[in-house]
Amino acid sequence: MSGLPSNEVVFFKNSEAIAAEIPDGAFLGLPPDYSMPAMAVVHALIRRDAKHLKLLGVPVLGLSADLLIGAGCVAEVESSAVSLGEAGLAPRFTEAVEKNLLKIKDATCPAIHSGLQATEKGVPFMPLRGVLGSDLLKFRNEWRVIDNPLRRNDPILIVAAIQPDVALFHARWADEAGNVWIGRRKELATIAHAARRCFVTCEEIRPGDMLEDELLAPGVLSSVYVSGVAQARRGAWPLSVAGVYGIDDAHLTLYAKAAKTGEGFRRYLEEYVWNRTPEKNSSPAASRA
Amino acid sequence: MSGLPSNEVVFFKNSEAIAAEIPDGAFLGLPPDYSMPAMAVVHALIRRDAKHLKLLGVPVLGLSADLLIGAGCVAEVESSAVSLGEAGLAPRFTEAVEKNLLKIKDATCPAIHSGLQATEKGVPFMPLRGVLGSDLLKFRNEWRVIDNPLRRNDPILIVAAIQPDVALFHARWADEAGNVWIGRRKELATIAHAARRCFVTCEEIRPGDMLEDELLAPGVLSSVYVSGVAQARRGAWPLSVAGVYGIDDAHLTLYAKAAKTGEGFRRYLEEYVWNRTPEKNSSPAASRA
Amino acid sequence: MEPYAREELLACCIARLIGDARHVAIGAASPIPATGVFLSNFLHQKPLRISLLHKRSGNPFTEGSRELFDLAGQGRIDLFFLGGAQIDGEANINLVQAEGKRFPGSFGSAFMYFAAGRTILFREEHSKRVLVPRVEFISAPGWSPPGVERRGGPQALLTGKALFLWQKDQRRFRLESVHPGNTLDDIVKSTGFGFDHQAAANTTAAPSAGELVLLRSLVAKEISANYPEFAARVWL
Amino acid sequence: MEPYAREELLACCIARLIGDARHVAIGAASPIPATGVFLSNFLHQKPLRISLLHKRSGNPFTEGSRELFDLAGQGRIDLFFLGGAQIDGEANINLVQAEGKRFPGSFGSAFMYFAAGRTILFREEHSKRVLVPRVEFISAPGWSPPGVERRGGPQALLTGKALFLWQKDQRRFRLESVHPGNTLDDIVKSTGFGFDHQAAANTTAAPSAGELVLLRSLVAKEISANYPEFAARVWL
Repeated sequence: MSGLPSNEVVFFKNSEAIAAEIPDGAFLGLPPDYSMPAMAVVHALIRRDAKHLKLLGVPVLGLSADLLIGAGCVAEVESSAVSLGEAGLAPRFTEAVEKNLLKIKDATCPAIHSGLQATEKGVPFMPLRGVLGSDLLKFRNEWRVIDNPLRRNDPILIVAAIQPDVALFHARWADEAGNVWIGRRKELATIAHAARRCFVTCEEIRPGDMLEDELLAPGVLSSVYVSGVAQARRGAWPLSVAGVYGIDDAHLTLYAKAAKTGEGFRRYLEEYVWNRTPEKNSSPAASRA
Repeated sequence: MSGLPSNEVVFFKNSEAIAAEIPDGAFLGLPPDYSMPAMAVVHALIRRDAKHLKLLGVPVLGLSADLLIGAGCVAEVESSAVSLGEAGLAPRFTEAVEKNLLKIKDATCPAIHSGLQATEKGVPFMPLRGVLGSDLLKFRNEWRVIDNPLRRNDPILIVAAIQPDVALFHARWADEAGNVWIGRRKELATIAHAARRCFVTCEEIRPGDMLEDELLAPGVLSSVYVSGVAQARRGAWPLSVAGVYGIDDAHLTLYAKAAKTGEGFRRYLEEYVWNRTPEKNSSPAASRA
Repeated sequence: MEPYAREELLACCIARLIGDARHVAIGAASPIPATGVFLSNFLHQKPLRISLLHKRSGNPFTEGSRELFDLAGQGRIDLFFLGGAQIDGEANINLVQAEGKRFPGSFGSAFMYFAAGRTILFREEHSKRVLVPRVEFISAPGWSPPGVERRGGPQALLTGKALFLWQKDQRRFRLESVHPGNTLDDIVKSTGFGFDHQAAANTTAAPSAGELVLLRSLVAKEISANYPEFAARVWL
Repeated sequence: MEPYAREELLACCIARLIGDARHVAIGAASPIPATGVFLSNFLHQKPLRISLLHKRSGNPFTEGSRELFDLAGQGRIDLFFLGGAQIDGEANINLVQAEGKRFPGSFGSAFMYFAAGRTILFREEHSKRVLVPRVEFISAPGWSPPGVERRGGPQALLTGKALFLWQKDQRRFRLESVHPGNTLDDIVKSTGFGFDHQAAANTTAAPSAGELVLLRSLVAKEISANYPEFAARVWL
């Protein structure tokens, strides 16, 4: 891995400042809707009119991707799926793919995990069982089927290492030392380990160093992987932060309906993204932790 | 992976009952001295005169292995190192190897982690950078150097998956649901994921289900991987349980001195293993958490 | 006989397919499979381990979203569920694109269909649009040639109209039963692939009174915590 | 000049070798390297990140013992320390066996020597028994042929008598300085491999008054928390 920046954590003022750190064209690793996307930064990226982003879903994407795609920020998506879960298809993603406005690299969940774990370990590839006979293979030149070197006549898939330019997510806590508490959402650690830079928003910045606390430490992503942090209260809204607030199902349903048309999506952006600061943006959500 | 037993956790009465579950000849995955070996079970294995064990150090071994080797319980050791850390060489291990009484498969730490992670993912091997040119390769027929399938003229090591029969370690807490809190000692999870069966001693059995607690869950090994649990207060003594009691440095020094000779080792066993129950065994240790 | 919802019938079908599985995992957005699995759990003496990927509280996973796949790779998942925008007579599934329409994507299917002990295919819509002669895109193949390592594969295909069982050696579905209100002829006409069947089709057994009581009490409670919209639609 | 302990001199040598490293990791049982690294940290304006594998309280690792190796694989470890039961003139190290004696084993050396940005070799004993023409067992090689991916390698070899710098292109050590109380002739006689040197050897600079103050206050405090026996021996 080359060009890793200094491992000192920068504390940013807000989500806008983090969005400004993510350049156009960045390969951006994002968690699924159930694993704390940094929605406030997603909104800020739309407000700063980010362009040509390449999104990596770890391993799937939802609202965060649909918003960025609908707002014209995205050139390419690599993911195992893009959907709004119980709220149905991701309408802006679906339309963009059907109209050929978006390059999509279809993957399957464990291939993305393994590709990131390869970068995490500094190896160029990882083997993966299954997948043989799937048409996914036809579109992935960076994958290979080889003969298992330890047992002949045993074809096995080799997936290439994946290195995002930027990992971006939300968390419950960061601390003054720059550590981030991700709890049981360990895919966030995998993205951070593999990415060149990692930006995090959090509900709250705690005093002290969580690594000193044996009860918190197991859920901590060490500051060694963290490039920058900003506080964003309710920064995952309308998605959830386990133990703090639940998913805003009603809002997701509202979005799914609004975004069915380009016009409805533009009205949604107007109301929930353009005319609101991150702080205001999160205020209407009902808490249901 | 075949022959995985039922995923219901059995609660055993004590460390002796767990030692009885570990058959002679078992391939036994053990953590290093700094990561909570189940010392009470190690003592019980010696008392039950276990034979022909194959120890796997994840990734190194210390006091637990030296005791088992000195007591004649061990046929083979696969590890990246066996030592007592600041207290010096592991005397029973050293003598057994020098006298050719023990088969040793020398490894290097990340090769063991990767081998276990291969089993964790259900793949037959993992690639690993480095190692090329090390004499370790000469003695490992189950490793191969291949050409990186994604970039020619790039030799890379392939290490074979490792599957222990039994994972054995100590932990601070288990709960009534059979979950185990391992805190930041994630190598314990890796051994448990890869092993056919997993036995755990713990300081305390908590009511309820730690998976329901978002603050504890990140350090929890789910009961799906746990075959059996027994309470053993101070069950890691003379080693440490972070946040509960510290390492008993004085005892380690005492051991290192005593075990320099076979006679001294026998006297040590007499005093600290044979004539004590697990409960009594841990009582003399001074706490220094 | 008491009236029942279509979802309740389908959940009962699933509960009856679970057999001796010890550990069932349920992926994204699968309220009917989840309902069937919880019903099975309340019906049987030996408790099932149920790992609901998106369980909102007390989620069983502590290693993040990769743990489900690692568990399956270890051979610890006996039963899994998959759907499909299209499913064909060789049990191939397509979650990507069909007739110019884009669907969410393959999720973990390309791995889980191999690694789980067995997989129940579930799709409510039973039409020639969904059950096709040949899927347009194979997200995950229904079978693999000799020499390809594969632990599991399809057990059954459950739709809103019928239940098919997979015949591994013949690589072909066999119609097991037709849900009440449908006929064999309906099934033949609305299925795009050929399948084996008896001369006269069995009718899928309706939910028993006991099954309905459990569905509407214990099961509904579990489901509403994780699939609130579904639970509200079926049981409110 | 104030008297100082041999360990203090060696720690000062290490502190001076750290240069622009941003992240130093220290493995098992390495109190002198740890002392040097903490000293460097207190001396320089830009704080070093110091990852002490066995830090007893506030350990920086939350992913268990594999995290150090993953960090190195990612290129996030600029500097690491290794020792050797034997070290030879090509910077190969042997941690396994020598002259019929068994040593603990290779630890992570076979990986870390490649993956860390650079490695300082440290061994207090300076004798022909330790510094040999050719190690009996290569735990980790000092250099790799072209085509073998390797991020880093040896920077220096520090012993109780002298400091050597590694010359990558020549694959050979060069004597940098001889510790006070030793002569070039001593070094030649007690080194089993050939090395380059100037006609007259430099003497290793003794610890400065400032270095000693820091060592005996701030550094001693850090070290005693993790290497209590060492700290007691040197500073009590």
